[in-house]
Amino acid sequence: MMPELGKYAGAVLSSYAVSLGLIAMFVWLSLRRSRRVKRDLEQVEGRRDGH
Amino acid sequence: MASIWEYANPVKFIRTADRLLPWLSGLALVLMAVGLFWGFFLTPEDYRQGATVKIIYLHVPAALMAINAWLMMLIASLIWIVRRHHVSALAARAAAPVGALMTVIALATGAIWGQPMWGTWWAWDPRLTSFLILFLFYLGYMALWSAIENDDTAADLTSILCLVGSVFAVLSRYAVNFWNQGLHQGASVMRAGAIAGDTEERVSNVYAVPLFVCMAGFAVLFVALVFLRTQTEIRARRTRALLARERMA
Amino acid sequence: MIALLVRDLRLAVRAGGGFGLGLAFFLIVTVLVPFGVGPDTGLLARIAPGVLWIGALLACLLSLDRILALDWEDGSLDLLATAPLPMEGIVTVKALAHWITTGLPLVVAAPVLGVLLNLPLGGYSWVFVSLALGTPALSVIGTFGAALTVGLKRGGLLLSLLVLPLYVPTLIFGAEVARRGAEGLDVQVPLLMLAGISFGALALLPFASAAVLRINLR
Amino acid sequence: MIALLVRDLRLAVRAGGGFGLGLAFFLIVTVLVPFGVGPDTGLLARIAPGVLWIGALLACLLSLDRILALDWEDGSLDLLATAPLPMEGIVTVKALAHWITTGLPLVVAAPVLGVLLNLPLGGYSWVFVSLALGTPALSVIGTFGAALTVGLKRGGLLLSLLVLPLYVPTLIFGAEVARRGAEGLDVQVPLLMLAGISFGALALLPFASAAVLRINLR
Amino acid sequence: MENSDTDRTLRADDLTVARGGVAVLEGVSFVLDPGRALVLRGPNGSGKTTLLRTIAGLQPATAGAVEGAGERIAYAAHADGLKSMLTVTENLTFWAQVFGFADIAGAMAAFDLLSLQDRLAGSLSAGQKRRLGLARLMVTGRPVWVLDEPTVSLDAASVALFADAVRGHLARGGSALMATHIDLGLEADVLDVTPFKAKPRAAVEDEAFL
Amino acid sequence: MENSDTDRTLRADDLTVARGGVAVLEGVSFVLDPGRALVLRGPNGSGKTTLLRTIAGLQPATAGAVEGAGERIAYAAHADGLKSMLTVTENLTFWAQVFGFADIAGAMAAFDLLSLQDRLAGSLSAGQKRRLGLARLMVTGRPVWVLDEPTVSLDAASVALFADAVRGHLARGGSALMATHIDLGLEADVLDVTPFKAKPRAAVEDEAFL
Ligand code: HEM
Ligand SMILES: Nc1ncnc2c1ncn2[C@@H]1O[C@H](COP(=O)(O)OP(=O)(O)OP(=O)(O)O)[C@@H](O)[C@H]1O
Ligand SMILES: Nc1ncnc2c1ncn2[C@@H]1O[C@H](COP(=O)(O)OP(=O)(O)OP(=O)(O)O)[C@@H](O)[C@H]1O
Ligand SMILES: [Mg+2]
Ligand SMILES: [Mg+2]
Repeated sequence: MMPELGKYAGAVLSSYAVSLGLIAMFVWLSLRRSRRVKRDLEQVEGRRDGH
Repeated sequence: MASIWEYANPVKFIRTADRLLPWLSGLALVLMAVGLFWGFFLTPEDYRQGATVKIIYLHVPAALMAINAWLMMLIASLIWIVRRHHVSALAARAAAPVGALMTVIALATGAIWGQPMWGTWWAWDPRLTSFLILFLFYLGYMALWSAIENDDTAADLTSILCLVGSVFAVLSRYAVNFWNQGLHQGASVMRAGAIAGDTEERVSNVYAVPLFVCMAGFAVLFVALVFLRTQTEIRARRTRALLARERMA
Repeated sequence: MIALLVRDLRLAVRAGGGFGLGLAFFLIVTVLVPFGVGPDTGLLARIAPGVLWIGALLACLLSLDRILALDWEDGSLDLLATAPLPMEGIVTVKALAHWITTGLPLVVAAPVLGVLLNLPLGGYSWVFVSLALGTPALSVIGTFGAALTVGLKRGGLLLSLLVLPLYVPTLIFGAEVARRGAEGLDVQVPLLMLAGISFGALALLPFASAAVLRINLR
Repeated sequence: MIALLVRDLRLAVRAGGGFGLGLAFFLIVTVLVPFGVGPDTGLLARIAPGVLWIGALLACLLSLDRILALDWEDGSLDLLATAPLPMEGIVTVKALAHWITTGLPLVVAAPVLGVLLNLPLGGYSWVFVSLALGTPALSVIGTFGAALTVGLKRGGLLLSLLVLPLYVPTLIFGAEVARRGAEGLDVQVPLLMLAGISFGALALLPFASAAVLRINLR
Repeated sequence: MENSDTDRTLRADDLTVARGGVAVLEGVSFVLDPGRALVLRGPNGSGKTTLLRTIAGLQPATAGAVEGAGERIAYAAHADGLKSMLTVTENLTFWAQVFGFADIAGAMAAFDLLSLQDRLAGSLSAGQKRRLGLARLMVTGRPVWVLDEPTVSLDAASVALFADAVRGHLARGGSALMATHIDLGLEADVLDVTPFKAKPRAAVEDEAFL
Repeated sequence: MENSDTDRTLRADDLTVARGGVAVLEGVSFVLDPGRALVLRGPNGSGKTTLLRTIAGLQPATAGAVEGAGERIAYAAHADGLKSMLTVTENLTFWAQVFGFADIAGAMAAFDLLSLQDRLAGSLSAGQKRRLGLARLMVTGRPVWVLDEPTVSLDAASVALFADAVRGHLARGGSALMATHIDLGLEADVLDVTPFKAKPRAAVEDEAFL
């Protein structure tokens, strides 16, 4: 299945690893921040509706 | 047909984004998976560049989106300055980190590619150099956003910085070009779309189709991320406003 | 307007932050370079025009935060904003004062410091010309950066981060003029570009700076 | 004491003047050098260790005025002086905070930036080691300079002027270690000298800084 | 043009002022005729400074309008805008030139600065600095003085000098709007800002988010 | 050690204080016993700030001696020493830690800061900042408060809070030395510094040149 990358295996694999890793991390960070902010907002809104 | 400015209403925007986000992220995932899989497993090696040609599926889409992200910020900034729609200012803010990410990916994959091709990680080629400068612009823009407390002041200032910065970015591009003629490929992807890849300078068709799929994938990913982050910024802003109101009570 | 210029110049001289210091910084950078890169004169001669330009640019950069921040801190800027002066005029005068106290001395001193770096003979006049044309742009662009960061306490480093990318075209063309001049090549194209950037910046940026300053004051 | 360190670090992070900016400045200087001296990679490789050292030094220099001046302006320094902390402790903690926020990130980033300047392969580890050894000295010496100029409004440039000569030995030996390392030569002698300077400065300068600060406060 | 002779009155109409994105005062209206002084009162943090800055044109009002302000206003804030490396005379002369005034002798005399005239402003005591800051008002030639706690750090004699200066200004047809916590020894109308405290809600610019 | 229990009195003996190389006050003597407050009075520029700085140990006296000062003094100047990027709680906690005190709740309550506790100090109004600056005194645990115009910018209610805080401090055996131009509503001894005005002559350090 794995294509033959020859002497360039390192370069190709590392660039895929770096790029996809960066994207994954960024997506994760964005999602985490999104969830946090959403939760904070709900908290504040809940407090407001509470009384 | 409702006016597009309706979406400048934060609540409306959040609702729309909520509805669109699953589709957008799904589409991005599919496009990227297909494009990258196709490119990585199903395309032959280039006779000159060997297997390294597979890096193109990450490098070129990222490079394109890095520039497009700045363009989008420029347009959003203009909209903020002219029509003062908060969503547009916040969208510009949300896009900056995504653009910076794309720039980093383009730089990193380029550097990794350069090692086998040019025998060096880095050369002061105009294309590479102007990307580095673009990265600096992103850094400054984000730093300014986070340094200013008042949201509207920050939006105003960063918009003007974005305008002035765009002018200087274009100037730098020419300056850098003049300064050093360089090793990097010319832009041939677009021509490759029109003509089948017969000359060696052009990206041949075998590579072009998966490349276009990847480009579409990156573009949709960008849009999805911007939607998500804009939503976050809107919610954060709303939280701040509510907290301020609470404090007053 | 003239009163403002006179005051700024007088303050620059009095406060010990004037003519002398930018120059001294420039001198020191020039002196440090051989310590950093080693004393090989051939190498130094090759990098001399570039080092002079970078030194001048950094000396400008370091003094940017004086342009507006002092006036902000002691409240003068608020008072100036309510005075019968157009904001565009204020920022232009401020940039001019900065250029007179920092840029001008650098222009004059650069050829002298060239000696320390074994600048080739043909280079002197071009270093002078390129700096004379380029430093006004540095001051005007710097004033824009200073106006952007004026409300921030010690925004010094942020200021550098914002301003440096904007300095790139000026630096490239300026250093190119100096380098080509030193090597005896044709300088016309970069010289024209440099002049274009300078005049463009002078004509347009004060409006941006004034807008930004108004936003920051409110 | 620890409270002071924590406060300073927290302020550095909050005030947007923290870790990021010194680093960004360093990056920018590194990027500007090729614009000045031209894109020839062979030339760049030769001057790379020196440029990295000078860049680190300037990034340190630019952030020095944050060490004490902010506390002076808002009156905290007066209050700290009357607090039950020894003045020597205060200046040491201040220098430490400066090193953590500025020196440390530079040390980590320098090898990465080496790539931009085509630093020869052997150079990376020695650039890292020399900066790790040298930047603490830069922070301590800089704190001394900051203490000397603390009363002066925006003494920024004067500060640079006073501190730069004091930085020269550190720079010479540090850059020498990096350069010899990059060229594969023996680094022992400059390395020992660099270590000596660092430890000497760490051991003695806090007393000088404290004395100077006491004089400046009265 | 607000500067016309027919309307030399400063008017605030249903003004809402905000700071840090939060409305602080709302529905503030007042009229200040030539020859009159108006003193703003209110506890700490009630929004006097914010109101004065808005009227001086340094920040926009979130609602309502100010008439007769703009170029007619001379503003003096908590900070004096003095250059510590210029002498007293130089500081004052500078502002006189900026406002197109030639004569600083009157201002110097009114605030008893003649004996200090060659001293650097940085070496003055707190009260002396304040006197210099107030003397600046007299060289602006502006009819409406907007003053934020003008008598901070002043001793009784200096407060009297200040009161005299204000009286002279009013007699010449000027007007004055001041925020203060202490008595100035002036006959003036008083406006307590406490009743105008804004209802707890975010400022207009944030309303889109609520 | 001045900190001993037998001598908890602050004593100034024939003090001469100078500023900018010029003697400002000379022959100042006073005694401040525990539980007492002493208010310095004098017109602007008479040298109160200079005297207080000398007693706080920030500058040396040109002649005479201060006893019972040093580590026993908590000083509050015109500038508050607040970090605008730290919150109210963080500012106060920092000073509490520096002085080895754990509890800031009392100080927060005494100066009515609880409702502001999470605000950045930079976004407070002038009077609110001042209250925070004064609250710092209560977390120093020092017996002698040396205060330079403490009530500047404070409204009547805050002045009362301050007076209460001082009274409490005196009741706990502390003492306070203050310079002020306005009435604090405190029962305190008054020392007018005007009679101690230095004869016009250069400071001691310059005498070699005369
Ligand atoms: C850090 C280094 C690099 C950066 C920042 C960079 C940047 C870019 C950019 C901005 C594009 C956009 C192309 C377009 O206009 O469509 C691009 C395309 C491309 N780059 Fe790079 N590049 C780098 C290194 C490299 C290296 C080392 C190689 C390989 C030898 C390479 C090969 C390509 C190719 C083949 C294209 C597609 C060109 C086309 O047909 O449009 N790049 N790069
Ligand atoms: N560098 C200097 N050279 C000469 N005189 C100076 C210098 N610095 C201060 N002075 C003078 O010393 C005197 C004492 O000032 P100080 O600040 O102690 O007065 P103060 O009593 O606190 O006044 P205020 O009530 O206005 O605060 C003032 O007359 C001041 O002008
Ligand atoms: N960034 C901010 N965020 C939230 N509230 C703020 C901000 N800046 C100021 N405020 C609040 O706005 C209110 C108005 O402040 P202002 O300075 O106008 O009061 P003031 O009446 O002048 O008080 P003082 O008498 O103490 O000078 C204060 O309660 C202050 O805490
Ligand atoms: Mg106020
Ligand atoms: Mg005083």
